[in-house]
Amino acid sequence: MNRKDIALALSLSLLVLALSLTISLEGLGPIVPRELRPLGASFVQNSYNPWNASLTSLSLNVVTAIVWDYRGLDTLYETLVLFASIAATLVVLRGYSELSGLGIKGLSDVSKSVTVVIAPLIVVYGIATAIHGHLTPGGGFQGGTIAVVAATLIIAVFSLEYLYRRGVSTSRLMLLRILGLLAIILTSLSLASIGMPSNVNAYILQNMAKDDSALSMPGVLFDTPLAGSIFLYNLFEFIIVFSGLTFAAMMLVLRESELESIKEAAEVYE
Amino acid sequence: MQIDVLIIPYVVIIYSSLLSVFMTYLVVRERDLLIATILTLTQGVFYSLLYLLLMAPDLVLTYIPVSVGVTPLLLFLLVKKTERFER
Amino acid sequence: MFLERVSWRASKRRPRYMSDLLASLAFRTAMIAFVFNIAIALYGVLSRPSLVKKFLCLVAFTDSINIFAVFIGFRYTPGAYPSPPILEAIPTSPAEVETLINTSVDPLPQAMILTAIVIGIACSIFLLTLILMYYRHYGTTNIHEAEEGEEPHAEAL
Amino acid sequence: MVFLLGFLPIYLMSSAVVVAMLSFITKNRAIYVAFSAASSLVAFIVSLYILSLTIGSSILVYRYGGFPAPLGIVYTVDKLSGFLATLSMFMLLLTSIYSSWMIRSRWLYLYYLLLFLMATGSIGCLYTGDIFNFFVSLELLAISSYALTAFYRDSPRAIRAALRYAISGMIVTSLYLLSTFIIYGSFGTLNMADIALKARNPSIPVAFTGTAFGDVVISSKVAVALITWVFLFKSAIFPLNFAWQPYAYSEAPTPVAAAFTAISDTVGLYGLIRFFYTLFGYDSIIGDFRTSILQLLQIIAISSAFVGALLMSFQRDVKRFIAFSTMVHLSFALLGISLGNVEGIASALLHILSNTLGDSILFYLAGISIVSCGRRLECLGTLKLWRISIIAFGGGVLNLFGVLPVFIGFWGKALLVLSSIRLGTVVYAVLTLFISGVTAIGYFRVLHQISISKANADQLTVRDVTIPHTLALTLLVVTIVLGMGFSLYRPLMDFVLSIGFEVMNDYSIYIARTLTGNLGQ
Repeated sequence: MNRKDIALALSLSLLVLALSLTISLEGLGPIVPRELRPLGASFVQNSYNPWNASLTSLSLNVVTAIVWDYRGLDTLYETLVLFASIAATLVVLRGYSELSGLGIKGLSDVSKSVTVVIAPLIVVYGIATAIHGHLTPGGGFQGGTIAVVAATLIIAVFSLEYLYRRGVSTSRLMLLRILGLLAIILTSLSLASIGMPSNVNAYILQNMAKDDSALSMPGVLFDTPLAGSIFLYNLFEFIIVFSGLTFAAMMLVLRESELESIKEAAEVYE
Repeated sequence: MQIDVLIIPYVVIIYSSLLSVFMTYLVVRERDLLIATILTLTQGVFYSLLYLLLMAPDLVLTYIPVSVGVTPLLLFLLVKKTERFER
Repeated sequence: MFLERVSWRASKRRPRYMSDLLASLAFRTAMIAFVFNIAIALYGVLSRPSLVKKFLCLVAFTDSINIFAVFIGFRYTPGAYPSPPILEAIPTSPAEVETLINTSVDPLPQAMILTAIVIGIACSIFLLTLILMYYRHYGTTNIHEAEEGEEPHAEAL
Repeated sequence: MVFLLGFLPIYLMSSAVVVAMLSFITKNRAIYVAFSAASSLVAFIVSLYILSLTIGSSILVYRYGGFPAPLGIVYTVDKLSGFLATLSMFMLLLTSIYSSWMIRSRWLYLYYLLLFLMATGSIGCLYTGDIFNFFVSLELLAISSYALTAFYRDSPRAIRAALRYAISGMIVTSLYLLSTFIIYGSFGTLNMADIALKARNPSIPVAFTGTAFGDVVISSKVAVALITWVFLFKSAIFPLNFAWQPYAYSEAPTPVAAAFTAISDTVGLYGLIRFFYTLFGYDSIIGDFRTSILQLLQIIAISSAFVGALLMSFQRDVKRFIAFSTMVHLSFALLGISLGNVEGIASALLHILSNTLGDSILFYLAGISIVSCGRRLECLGTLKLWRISIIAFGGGVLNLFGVLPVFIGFWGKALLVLSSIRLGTVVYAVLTLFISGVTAIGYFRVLHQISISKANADQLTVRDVTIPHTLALTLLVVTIVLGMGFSLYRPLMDFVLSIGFEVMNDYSIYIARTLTGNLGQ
């Protein structure tokens, strides 16, 4: 117990005290809230509400509606944070080279054959979770992370070598990632750019028609609610998350001899 | 006898939240980083259970792949590439 | 004492269920437990010398904050367990939306936590690569050892 | 043309994506440079236009997705955020031009990509009217700053600086997230204007969010305390800046270090102003608590400025020297904010402005000596080879020192002294002048160092220095023009004071415009 530890303990107990007081004095609402907060209730009410068309997003899953419609800008930024972290990973590990023929075989044949069966199933389940995000629990990010599990499984069981031979290289994943992000940005701008030349009012990230703008994304496809742009966003987000996280996994799996190559790419410090 | 069924989730919530405090304590104390990673993974399972009981299926779907799949795997790789014991 | 007060107040208004009392207990225990969780994890980040350990504690820290927030959005519905904020029937009717408002939990904290989890994994990935690079430079992930071996005003050139 | 308001962040992020796309098509540096410079020029013009709009019609609101305020996310821009965003975009423009000269890396596209993402985060923080959106933007800003700090990853110290910055930054942003959740728990809303309204009158019903949900007083206190801590970290004030600031400033690439002040540190001060004046103002329910926190902040600011001034005097590294100089100026800005009158806020803005301009001059010229010799102070002797360098460097130092009324730096200090005298706390005025005197040791030590150290022209790696010289001279001219303008042309001073007045008094217009939308325009 040196002086630093005591100071730390004191400040942390202050934090605990403050937060506990906040909770027990009902600062975060009554301790057993029986009602929803009015804002939460507004979201639940408006999320699927064709009877009040100017505020709805035609999504049965309220969380997805909030994520991609009511608070779509947050999610756009969140996607960019993921993009920035991939770029940051590339900054730290730039200059690596993907070497094949390092002779790492992966696990036994039994686990390989099991993986061959399982991996496509996981990917399909991920895609289904993503594109049904507005109907059932799920969404682009959920689907993407589920699918990444398949990719990491393949890396673990078959080794990185297998992915390279299948043509999955980091630069291709990066390209896929950038294209997905571009598609999301274009989708968010689509209604606004359609409206602008004809001088019709439309908003960035707009999904359904509003009181002061008549443009709308397609709401229903063959009797199934499509929730307009939410479907598209989920699809693109799936691509982004899958490619981005697989990229990150591949970067961290890089073998020692591959990592050595980043030393050769050293630059002058200025 | 509706009531008896309804108390079960609350009991599990109390149990898992108290256990998660203990887990965090263990993670802080554990010197073997590999075991600490496994403890974090276990904690992730409890958290997913809590998300499920707190009626957040979207978060369960996100949290299980992230905390039980991707993060521990990357951490195992990192520990394998660096060092295993905290000194 | 708090417990008695709340359950007494609840019993005056509505028919009393056993789960009512237990829900109140669960809420208090869990929320205070997560406050402690936040503090312990923060202590771990600030005091442990190993970077991997710091990372693990950081993950525990952000996760505890997230769970804490789900509790903020949770509610107690007498006589039934709350439902997730998802409409189940297609095509749906105004009556079903009304039922959902009466039974579902708050969707907004969940949406915010979803965003926070994604941001958390993004930061984790970057932090892991940084730790890897740190190890490649210093040969250790222990910050005390790494800083001992370095002269204070070394020229970076 | 409120549309531009919502379009600017989307534009910046598409620029980042296009830079990444370009990397697959070409490896030609000139194309990246030309694209980034042109793109950031457009962003600067747009932000300037938005600033001019705010002068005309006070507060602009853009509703993303067309949802009304508490339900969806809105961007709310008043003169304060318009001004700071223009400054941020100006620095983005300068940085992307200067980087073309400074950064010789083969991975220039990664650099520009992260720079644009950082600017996107900064714009998001400054324009947004929603506290959770603020968190997301802050996180984008933060992660791209960490990455840019680690850009020279071959230097162990850069990696260490980035790790320090990243770990402490992640703790801090998580605490911000925690306080966001606390605010949502008690107020039941995330919109800044809505919170501002309910912080004054918790029982007032608002469309979609109703009245406040829990006990507002205690949770506001906890949330404000946490948030103050977060913003003090972000704006690099004394006890917290040692977590990252000197390390990040000295290890990041020089143009990025120059950009940190305007793009990243400013956000912390902006957040403080927003939370302590618009959201939880003097007439809010936690008025007493706020007053005591502001008094605490005054003491912190003075001690931080003093420590910075002392540390500045014995640095041997140019970049660290400038880092501590920034710390002194941002502490003065914090003092201005915490004094709590119109002049104080105006002086904070002028400190941010003059520090951005002066820092950039110093960093841009120090870049020449860093390239040709190194980061030691003696290396600044290289600047003696060009007369322009010496003039501009001296001008930059004098601007930061801030005693000549020719430079903008003077007016920040003058307003700060005026503000503390008007408040009746003459002791702060005296302390400000005293600390300025202490900084003189540091500044004149550097000038002295330049005059005694030798310039060896033979060591010079030949590089065309037109770009740093042009930029430094332009900045010097800007500081002088602004400084003279403040002396001679009254409306400029009135404009800055009007920002202070708006922040202090016009929160009701902010609330009304945000919650009713921008229907009048």
